[in-house]
Amino acid sequence: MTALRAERAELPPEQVRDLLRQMIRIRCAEETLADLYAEQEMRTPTHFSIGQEAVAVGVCAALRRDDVIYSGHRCHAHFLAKGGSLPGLVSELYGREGGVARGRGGSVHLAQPDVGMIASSAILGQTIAVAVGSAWAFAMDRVPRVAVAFFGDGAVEEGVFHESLNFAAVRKVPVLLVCENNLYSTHSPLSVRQPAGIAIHERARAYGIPARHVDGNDVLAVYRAAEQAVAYCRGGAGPCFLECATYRWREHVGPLWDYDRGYRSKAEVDAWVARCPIKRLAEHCLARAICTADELESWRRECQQEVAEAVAAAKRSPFPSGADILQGVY
Amino acid sequence: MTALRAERAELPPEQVRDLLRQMIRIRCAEETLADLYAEQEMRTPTHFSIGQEAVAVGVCAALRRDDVIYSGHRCHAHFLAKGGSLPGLVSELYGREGGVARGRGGSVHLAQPDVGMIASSAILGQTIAVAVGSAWAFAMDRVPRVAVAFFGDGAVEEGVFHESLNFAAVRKVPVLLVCENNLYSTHSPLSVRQPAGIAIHERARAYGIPARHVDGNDVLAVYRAAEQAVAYCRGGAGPCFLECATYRWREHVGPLWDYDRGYRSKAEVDAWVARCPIKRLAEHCLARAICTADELESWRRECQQEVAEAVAAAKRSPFPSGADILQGVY
Amino acid sequence: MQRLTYWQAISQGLVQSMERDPGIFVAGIGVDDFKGVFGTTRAAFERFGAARVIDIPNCENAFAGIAIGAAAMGKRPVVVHPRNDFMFLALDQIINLAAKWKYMYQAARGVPVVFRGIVGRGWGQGATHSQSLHALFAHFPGLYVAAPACPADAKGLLCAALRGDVPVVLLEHRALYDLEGDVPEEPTPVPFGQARVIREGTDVTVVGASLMAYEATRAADLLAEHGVRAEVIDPRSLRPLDEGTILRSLKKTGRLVVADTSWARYGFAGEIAAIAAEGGHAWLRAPVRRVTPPDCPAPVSRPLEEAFHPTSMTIARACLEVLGAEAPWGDAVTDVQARFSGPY
Amino acid sequence: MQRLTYWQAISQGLVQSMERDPGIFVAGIGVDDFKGVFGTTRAAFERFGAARVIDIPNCENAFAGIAIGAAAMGKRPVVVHPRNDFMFLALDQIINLAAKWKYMYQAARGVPVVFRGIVGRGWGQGATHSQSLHALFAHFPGLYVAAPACPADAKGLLCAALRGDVPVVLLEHRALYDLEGDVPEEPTPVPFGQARVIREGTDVTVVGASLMAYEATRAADLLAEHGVRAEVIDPRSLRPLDEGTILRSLKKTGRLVVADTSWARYGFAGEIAAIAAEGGHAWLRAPVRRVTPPDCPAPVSRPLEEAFHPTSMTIARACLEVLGAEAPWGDAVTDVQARFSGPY
Ligand SMILES: Cc1ncc(C[n+]2csc(CCOP(=O)(O)OP(=O)(O)O)c2C)c(N)n1
Ligand SMILES: Cc1ncc(C[n+]2csc(CCOP(=O)(O)OP(=O)(O)O)c2C)c(N)n1
Ligand SMILES: [Mg+2]
Ligand SMILES: [Mg+2]
Repeated sequence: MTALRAERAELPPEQVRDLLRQMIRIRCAEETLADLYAEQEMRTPTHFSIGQEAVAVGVCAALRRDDVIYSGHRCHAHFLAKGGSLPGLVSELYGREGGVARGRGGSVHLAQPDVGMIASSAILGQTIAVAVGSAWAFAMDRVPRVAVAFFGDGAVEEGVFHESLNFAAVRKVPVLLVCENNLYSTHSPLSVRQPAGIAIHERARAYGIPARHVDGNDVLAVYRAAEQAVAYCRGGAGPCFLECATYRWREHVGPLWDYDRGYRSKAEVDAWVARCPIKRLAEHCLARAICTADELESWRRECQQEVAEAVAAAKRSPFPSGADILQGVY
Repeated sequence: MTALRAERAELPPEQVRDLLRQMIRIRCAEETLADLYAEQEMRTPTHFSIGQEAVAVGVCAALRRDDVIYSGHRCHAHFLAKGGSLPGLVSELYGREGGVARGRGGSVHLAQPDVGMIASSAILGQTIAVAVGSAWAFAMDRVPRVAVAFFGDGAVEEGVFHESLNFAAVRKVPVLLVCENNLYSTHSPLSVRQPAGIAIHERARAYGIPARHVDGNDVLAVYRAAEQAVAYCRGGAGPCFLECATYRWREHVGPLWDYDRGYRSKAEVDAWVARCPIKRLAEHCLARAICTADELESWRRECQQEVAEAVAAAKRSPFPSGADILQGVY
Repeated sequence: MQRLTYWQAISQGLVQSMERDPGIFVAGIGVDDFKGVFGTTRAAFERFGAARVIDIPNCENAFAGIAIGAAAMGKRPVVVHPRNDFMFLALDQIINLAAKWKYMYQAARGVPVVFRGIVGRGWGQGATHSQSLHALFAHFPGLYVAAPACPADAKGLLCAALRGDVPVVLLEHRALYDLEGDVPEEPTPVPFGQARVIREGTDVTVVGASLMAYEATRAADLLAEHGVRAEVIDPRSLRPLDEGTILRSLKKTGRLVVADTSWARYGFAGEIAAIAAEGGHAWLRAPVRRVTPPDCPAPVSRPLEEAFHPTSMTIARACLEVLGAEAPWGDAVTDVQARFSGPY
Repeated sequence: MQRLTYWQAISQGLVQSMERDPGIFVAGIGVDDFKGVFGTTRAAFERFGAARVIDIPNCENAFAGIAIGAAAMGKRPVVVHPRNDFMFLALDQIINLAAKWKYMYQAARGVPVVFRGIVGRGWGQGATHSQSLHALFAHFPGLYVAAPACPADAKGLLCAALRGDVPVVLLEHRALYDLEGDVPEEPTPVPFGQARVIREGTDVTVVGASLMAYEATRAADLLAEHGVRAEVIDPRSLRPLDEGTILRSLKKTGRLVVADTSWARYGFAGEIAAIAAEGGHAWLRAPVRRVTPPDCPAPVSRPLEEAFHPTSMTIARACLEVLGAEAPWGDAVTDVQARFSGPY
């Protein structure tokens, strides 16, 4: 599909540095939160994106501020990559008034409309349709905006995925469908869930939707593919589909490592950790002098600082009062 | 796909005669019912299969008695082709105790388990999943039985279609999926419902399911395709898919012609009437002396007689009593 | 005031609302066809064309989500289901997302999708085309749910739904489509959460939603001939629900009959009875009576359908029962469906 | 009798039933993984392997239909939903087909699928993972619906479900999973439609299903310390519903409090109140009280969760209210969830 030809043009160094910095920031935030999780102060089921940052960062870098994104249960990275407030996220996990949903939504219901993060949801596949609807609204109004749906390899099994793709294809709506194929849905491997020998993006092609496979741990590849796809959508040609191969490092829900629980091996996890998207881009940058080791280190420190402040702010932020429980229903 | 190679071997004349006779019988039954419909004694929304008989007859001829079928709202032809009782059908439409569902189900809820007609349903796409489940039960028990789902081109837009195909493909269940593509879903043409340029059966291929297109008004072609597909399923290789091109002559629901209502043209209807599956096979048979014109005429008369008797029996059959309304809930 | 049928009132309310607000569009299976959802979308299609009256594929679940996504970008989608029974397929999006959106995200604005679902009855439509899902929807906070019983309310509630920021489920009743009534010319909203007292009376309160408000009114007429003055209340909106009007009536009459198109258990009739048991206990002089379909799926055959659907007669009988009187008449009142000549 | 937790009782009932009947299989997302649906399917998987304990793709709607199709061929599928909130996606198949199958086709036999759905509560699970759908399911004729509140019933109702020919929805409560109780060794069915009187009492009747039966019992203990004798009734099965036991109790106590894990409007609590208003009017000496979550989606933050979920304290207070007394204690009783350390 011409819409999704792989191109090899180099990105400007500033942009590459920015991609790297963003991934570091998201990783740093999530690792800190994972560590703090054991304190039992964040009481909300949390699905960490650790290991999958390149997809969120690569795709969102190809978007404008007024483009919109939707996510599912594993939504921290998307939220942050689109410009969502870190203190707003952390306070939300701590259930405080300072949270983006004032402690009402929790980890799986992040939204910040002013930066184009419209909604995430804990019901598998649900927001795929919603993203299509937002994109359709853009098409109706003939405005050059794009909507993105992020979802996992498990969500594509839901009927809503297909109904949404069919509709998007019929109405040629400017939606970019981004599947993060991390090989598992909770603890179930793809082999018990989808037919062997046919990639997920083939399903999109069966609707005439341009679709391709991308190395989801290569942020530059993701960015390039997303840039083309977004241009295709924005141009009014219709929906596009990216299947990004990646891997979740931690347990499905919660902060722990779980390679000892039988459904995947330590060797498999290790192999993917070795393919860390951050390490990979960092090596690329160092090799090409796009950044220095010192810079890397200072970015990390800055992020740690930022996260620590967000955590402190969250802990200072008041809890909602039980008396306000009915606020915002209608 | 080797499972679905078109073959051109001739069928034994007896079998061809039987296919023709069955189509005539179904046509005759439905035309009579359509005529009687105006009497307002059949009070149940009825979707006639007139024009689409070849799919039902061709597929069911490839089945054994203990194979099972499922249908949707347009189910008369499937019911009769699988061996369902004609008086049982007619009495059901008349709302009598003699109906297959004792007047409780109506036209869209035909079932006769002893001949393998398990269920039809008025909810679009619903029984596709159910057929997959029955086929899965056969696979679990390692019995060489096959389940068939009949459904329209509109039903494939429903999410349940995809979830069902995915499951059938993963578990390699012996289900034959038969899509009767009659170009419309109520009054909506395919063009506003599905992306252009990609046939419905391509969607099945995206799950690795062998799939092909058949002329659904050529009962011999349908039979041959079904025979191969059923053998493939029965052999344990997994699901198969047939897209049968055909056409509904009458209005979506009800007994009338409706080419004057704007959504399709008289010319289109006429062209399809000219491609009548019964006329086509009758000409084939006459040309090859597989049957004579006299035989054809006598078959028609026999069928008319049979239908008239079924109608008379229905009118004699008692109405259910209001006092029995709770019978059979649990 | 003009006289319009229920379907004409919906059609007019839709066209007028679409004139006011260019963000409104109508979508659903066959909204643009010659039938135009029993006439209700035809005028809108002729007026605004395919850009705003949009035929869609068969995808109830996704389309509910698509409408939500459009609403989140500022649109006001009206999604039409020719039978509300098909909405089971869309419940996840409606209840797990639309209803919770504003609260769960503490959003500045809800997602104002209007879901129209039509309730079927009779003519052999059977078990999957004759259900009424109002109580199901109204159980969940975050939605508004209304079931108009007359042309003016059909228009007024639609107009109200198309102005607020709350996702709304409007359940229209097919058997009321040809009912005529006075309807304001203007697109005047009928506010959610205000019941309508259709008949004033002192002997017994009858609460019925949707078609049952109509049947209850006919029951009141019948009862009046025999000296019984029934007060008939149509809640109009099930969520929010106007408890006050019901309780005030109960205080006056001391007796309550509730009629519903859906089953008794865990349904609308139960809720109204519960309100009486909670807030009206002091006034309740007789056991509450629920008039609902028997506890079975809707059958097809005519005598069974007649046994299935509550009517003015069964309501009137129940009123006499709670009054301790005997029913003095035969099957005198004809069914609103009697004229109907199918298929549906 | 053995002591088992609620989850162990389910696990045992499942294994024993599968031993008796080779047609039973268990399917659902992750039923075969190391967690085994909070332990309930683990032993079955170890015992019967992947042929009968089957991990499936994410396809709630189709899979309900697939189970129906397997049941129509003589199987007895047990379909597990780790949260009953996901079952919105499966309602079409469950309500529009399974529930109506036997009636609509006048079939010799229903489709005996057992749908297990787990109700969540607390720990920030939020709006889409904390709902209780029992009233929704129980509104529709054709299903059996039960919500076991103790280990013995969790086992017994599952065993009963796996013998009849009726499609059954079993709603288990996650907060009860670690509750211990006496459980018969044998797979003895607990019949549907028989309530359990947990505590006998004469002052007030408290009806609560699922977790609320447990909370009501703790409320009764509290009340007993203050001389109030509450009778606690667990309906166990919501459909069929044992009205008789409730009415008999009401005759004795004259007062009714109903507690539910779901909202008041059009829910379980309303139905029980309605039964009192219909059949128990003569005995009802005080207004009925419903103890339910406030009318909003489930929030996440802890103080809001605490305000959201009814507890033994709120139930006890409601009892005192209908008795016209004042609550003499503070927040003395600890939450069954207090031990729980997430994520869920
Ligand atoms: C409708 C629905 N079914 C099941 C679940 C339970 N569930 C939550 S996350 C998840 C796995 C999703 O896998 P995938 O889409 O691949 O995303 P990943 O977790 O791998 O990022 C499941 C099954 C759910 N939340 N919603
Ligand atoms: C879930 C659902 N949505 C909508 C309908 C209304 N409906 C009944 S038949 C039909 C058209 C189906 O088209 P198709 O599957 O092509 O079958 P055909 O009528 O052409 O034989 C529709 C939309 C329904 N019955 N169920
Ligand atoms: Mg995954
Ligand atoms: Mg069709």
